[in-house]
Amino acid sequence: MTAYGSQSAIIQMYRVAKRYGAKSALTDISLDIADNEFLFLSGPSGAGKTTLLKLLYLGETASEGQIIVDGLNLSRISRKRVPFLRRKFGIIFQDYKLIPTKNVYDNIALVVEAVGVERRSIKKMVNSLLRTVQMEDRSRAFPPSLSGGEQQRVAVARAIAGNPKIIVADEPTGSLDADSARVIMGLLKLYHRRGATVIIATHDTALIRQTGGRVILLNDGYLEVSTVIPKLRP
Amino acid sequence: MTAYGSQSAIIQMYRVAKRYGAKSALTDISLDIADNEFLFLSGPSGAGKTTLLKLLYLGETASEGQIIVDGLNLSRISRKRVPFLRRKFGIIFQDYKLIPTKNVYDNIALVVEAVGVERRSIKKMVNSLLRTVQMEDRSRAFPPSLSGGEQQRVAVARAIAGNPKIIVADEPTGSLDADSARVIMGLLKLYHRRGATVIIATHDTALIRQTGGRVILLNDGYLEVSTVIPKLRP
Amino acid sequence: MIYFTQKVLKDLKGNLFLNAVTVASTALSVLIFSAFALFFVNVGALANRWVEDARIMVYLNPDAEAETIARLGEAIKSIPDVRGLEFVPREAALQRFRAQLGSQGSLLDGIAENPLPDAYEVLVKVRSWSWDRIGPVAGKIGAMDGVDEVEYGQEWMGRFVNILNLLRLTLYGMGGLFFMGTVFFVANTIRLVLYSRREEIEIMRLVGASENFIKYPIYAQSLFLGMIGGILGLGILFQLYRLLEANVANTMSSSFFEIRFLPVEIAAAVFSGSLLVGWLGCYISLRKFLRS
Amino acid sequence: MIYFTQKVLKDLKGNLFLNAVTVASTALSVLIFSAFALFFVNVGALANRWVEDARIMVYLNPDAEAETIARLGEAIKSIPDVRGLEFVPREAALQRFRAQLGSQGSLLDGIAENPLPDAYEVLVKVRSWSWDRIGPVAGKIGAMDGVDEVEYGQEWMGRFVNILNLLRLTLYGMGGLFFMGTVFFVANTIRLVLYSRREEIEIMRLVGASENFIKYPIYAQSLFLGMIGGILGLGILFQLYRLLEANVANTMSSSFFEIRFLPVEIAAAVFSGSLLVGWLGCYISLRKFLRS
Ligand SMILES: Nc1ncnc2c1ncn2[C@@H]1O[C@H](COP(=O)(O)OP(=O)(O)OP(=O)(O)O)[C@@H](O)[C@H]1O
Ligand SMILES: Nc1ncnc2c1ncn2[C@@H]1O[C@H](COP(=O)(O)OP(=O)(O)OP(=O)(O)O)[C@@H](O)[C@H]1O
Ligand SMILES: [Mg+2]
Ligand SMILES: [Mg+2]
Repeated sequence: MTAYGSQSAIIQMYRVAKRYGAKSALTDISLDIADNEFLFLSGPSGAGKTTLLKLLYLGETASEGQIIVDGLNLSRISRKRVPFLRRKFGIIFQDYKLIPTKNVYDNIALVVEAVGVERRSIKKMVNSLLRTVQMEDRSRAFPPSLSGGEQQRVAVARAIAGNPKIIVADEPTGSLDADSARVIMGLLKLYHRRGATVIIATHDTALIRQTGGRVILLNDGYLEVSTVIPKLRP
Repeated sequence: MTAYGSQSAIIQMYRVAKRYGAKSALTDISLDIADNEFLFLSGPSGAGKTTLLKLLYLGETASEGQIIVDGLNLSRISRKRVPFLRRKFGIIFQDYKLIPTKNVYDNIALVVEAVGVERRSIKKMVNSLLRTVQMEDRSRAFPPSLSGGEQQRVAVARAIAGNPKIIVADEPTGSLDADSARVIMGLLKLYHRRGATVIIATHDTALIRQTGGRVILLNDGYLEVSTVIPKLRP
Repeated sequence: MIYFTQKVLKDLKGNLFLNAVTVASTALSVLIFSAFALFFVNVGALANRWVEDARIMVYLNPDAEAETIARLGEAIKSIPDVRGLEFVPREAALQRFRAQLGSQGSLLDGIAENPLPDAYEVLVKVRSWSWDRIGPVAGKIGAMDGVDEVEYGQEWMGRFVNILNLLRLTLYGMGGLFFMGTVFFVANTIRLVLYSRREEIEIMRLVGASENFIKYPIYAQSLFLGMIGGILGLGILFQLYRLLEANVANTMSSSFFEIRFLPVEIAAAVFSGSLLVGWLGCYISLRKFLRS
Repeated sequence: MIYFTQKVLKDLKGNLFLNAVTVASTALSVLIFSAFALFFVNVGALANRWVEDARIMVYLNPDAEAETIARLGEAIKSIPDVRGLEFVPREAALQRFRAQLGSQGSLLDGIAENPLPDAYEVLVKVRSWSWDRIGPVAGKIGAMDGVDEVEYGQEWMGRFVNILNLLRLTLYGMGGLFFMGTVFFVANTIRLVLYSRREEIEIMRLVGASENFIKYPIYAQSLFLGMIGGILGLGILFQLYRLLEANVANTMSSSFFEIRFLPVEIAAAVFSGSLLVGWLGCYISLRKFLRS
């Protein structure tokens, strides 16, 4: 258990392990994440960052240990309730996971609709989201015709569309130039101020220094360090 | 025409433009790339970096202008000769483009086989390539089960497998931590020393400073700057 | 509702090639299956028309009295499977026989006395698939008072009916095969459509869409495809039928053999079948998909 | 070669679901098509056995001399379509007639003098689809010296043959449909397999693989799938046939109607067809694919 105390923790992991066949992706991870925390997950390629995030929204199930997310015990949750769990999250996937056969607008509208927003307000909402990530002029384009950075920005817009309690961002600025990256980080900060818990997986130490926050360092599946890095004065 | 003189140029672009429908991705690009040059292509998200690279290996055809690659005029090349052109290139795609239904080993062996390497030496060659990118222990894994950085490393191994004349790398370290990135850049440097022309599209200015070289800066489809940046002393 | 239809149409447009294949598969399956049904209906009708002509000749004892004969008539009429009978006096029988002999009718000119007995001609409620029933009826009549002999073309009719039944057996078997084939093909094509959408479905699930939110549009799409396929298949069959009919009318001299289109109930059943198949294909595939 | 086979098998394993669907589709198509062929072959054989029994009765002039009769016999024999003839003296004819009348044979007891003429019974080379040929032959014979009358059951045989021909027409039509259906389904399934591999194909092209390097394994795979499908389909049909045969042997009293399996040539044709369809499906789809 960390110093954060479990009463205010929105996510609690206790002795969690994840194995893929013989391959151990995560080993003995115990970690509390406080409500409204701004957390970085760092570590070299293949350390287990993406795997850890997947466990939280049941993209994968843990091989061992307990995970509790916003009061839901993930090892006990029924199949029917999984969508309910996932709607607590806004996820920016490392490979974006945009639907290639639907245009940018529909990719986002789908999430907005799925979380149950009234049909009348969908259009306004989607357009405002696209404006936020500076993609409103590409709203009719299909994902395969977007540049890497453009896809990533659409993925960000989709993640925040449902106004989620927890934002999970896997390498959210990997394909972005410094300016666009700053816009995205500003956006995540904004949602953080509005009350969301934000978890960012990245190997980009410059990015971490730019905003500061607690950093969890993974290495080869082990939790190596949990430390707070201050914001770098520019 | 640039200062490099066309007699030693392996790639010449003259007044090239690329439009997707109404959208202009590249406008009036004239550029010579010398044989055995180490060149960076930089610019913000959506500037046209990937598009410019695609034009070189006929991933797209230019809407306007002339492109000559190693003596081949791309607007005149017959369909039959396109594979011949492409085998001059080793390409690291921004989205990796690994075959999801084939394992890591086969993904690379396929290229090695396609360029006509003798069947007996394939196995040794592929394994040595995987060792180079530190992926030999994952050779039986399928791409969807690899981490982002691992996929990128496989993509790098595949790109250099055919021992290409020109290496085109689109954001080759975007998903990699600093250490892995250094390994990959070292690899590209190595092939450069061995005689290959290397073109790297990236928005990561730190990466450029780390090795130094000529930088072409694109912005909104225009070629804005062509300048040489020296290697940063660490 | 309008909104929903729009969504379905949008989905269809998004994957035009696969959807076209699904519709074409369904249409072709429906076409083949209903062509088969059409063939079957017509052959069946033809066979029944022939078999309905079957009758039992009941030759009476030459020394039976009028009263016995009348009583016998009543008794025959009361047998459940009998649908009619007619008394044929011996003179009429000779007349008929002469007519049947045709050009060789002159043979009978030399006959001194009419050797034929009086008879009853009995019509039996029998269809091609229940030909076996005629035997017991004939047996019952044969055992009655005043009956000399019973005849109903056992041999040639029996043989004909046997062949018809074998034909029917084969046709049933093939019909079963076709039906299975249809279901299999259509279900699989829909499965392939889903297979091509699995990325999309997976993503929808990851972003928290409920199972129903994912399923309903897919069901709607499948049913829609099934519907279009069914309409197309039946439509094409109808056109083919009209073509064939026109041809037959030209080449066949006798109007005795007229062909008919599928009765409404069967056409409706085939159509519902195509919807059902669309639904079923979707159901099976979705179960497989959503489980994983 | 071994290396190549290994590669094909690996490809197959990589996409097990789609390949299983392709094999199943092909097998089912082959099954349906060959079941149809089997049915057709047997009905055709049956029809021919019936029609082959057809004969022309040539009644001779009562006052024709022995020499005329003999000459007539030679003349008839020399007609191309005649495959045999037999002289039936009037006494034999009466005998036959009595036998045909059966229980009513007693009718003929009262006859003073045999009114039947001498006759020739002529067998004609005719099959169910060439029934029309019998008319001209009969006409030719009718016009010969010493012939009184010619008879060949024009009416009922004609009607029977007409129906058979309609049946055949329908069956041809349906056969055509099935064949189209088979090609369509199999080609499309292969197309869907390619469709599911389009990403792989696209990547291979981008890394500089030549068209042939991409194509050959796909052709090999398609042919292999077609082969397995063909073998499976014919195998299942054979099992079904054996089942049916056993059943028929049990229930049908007369051995007159025996069913046969597909002749080797047709089975071979069906099998080659399944290979061809695999190849064709591949060819069409690849053309579409590689062009883009
Ligand atoms: N489905 C899977 N099957 C097998 N192994 C897997 C699977 N998913 C991940 N792994 C392995 O688990 C390890 C951790 O992967 P993970 O994706 O969590 O790394 P990461 O920290 O996100 O790396 P990166 O920075 O490169 O994205 C890697 O070695 C990866 O190959
Ligand atoms: N197939 C296409 N159809 C339509 N527009 C396209 C297509 N491909 C690229 N574009 C557009 O062209 C512009 C340039 O794209 P490109 O991929 O070259 O950008 P980039 O410099 O590689 O950006 P990034 O750093 O984000 O990868 C973008 O606005 C993109 O949306
Ligand atoms: Mg990762
Ligand atoms: Mg790019």
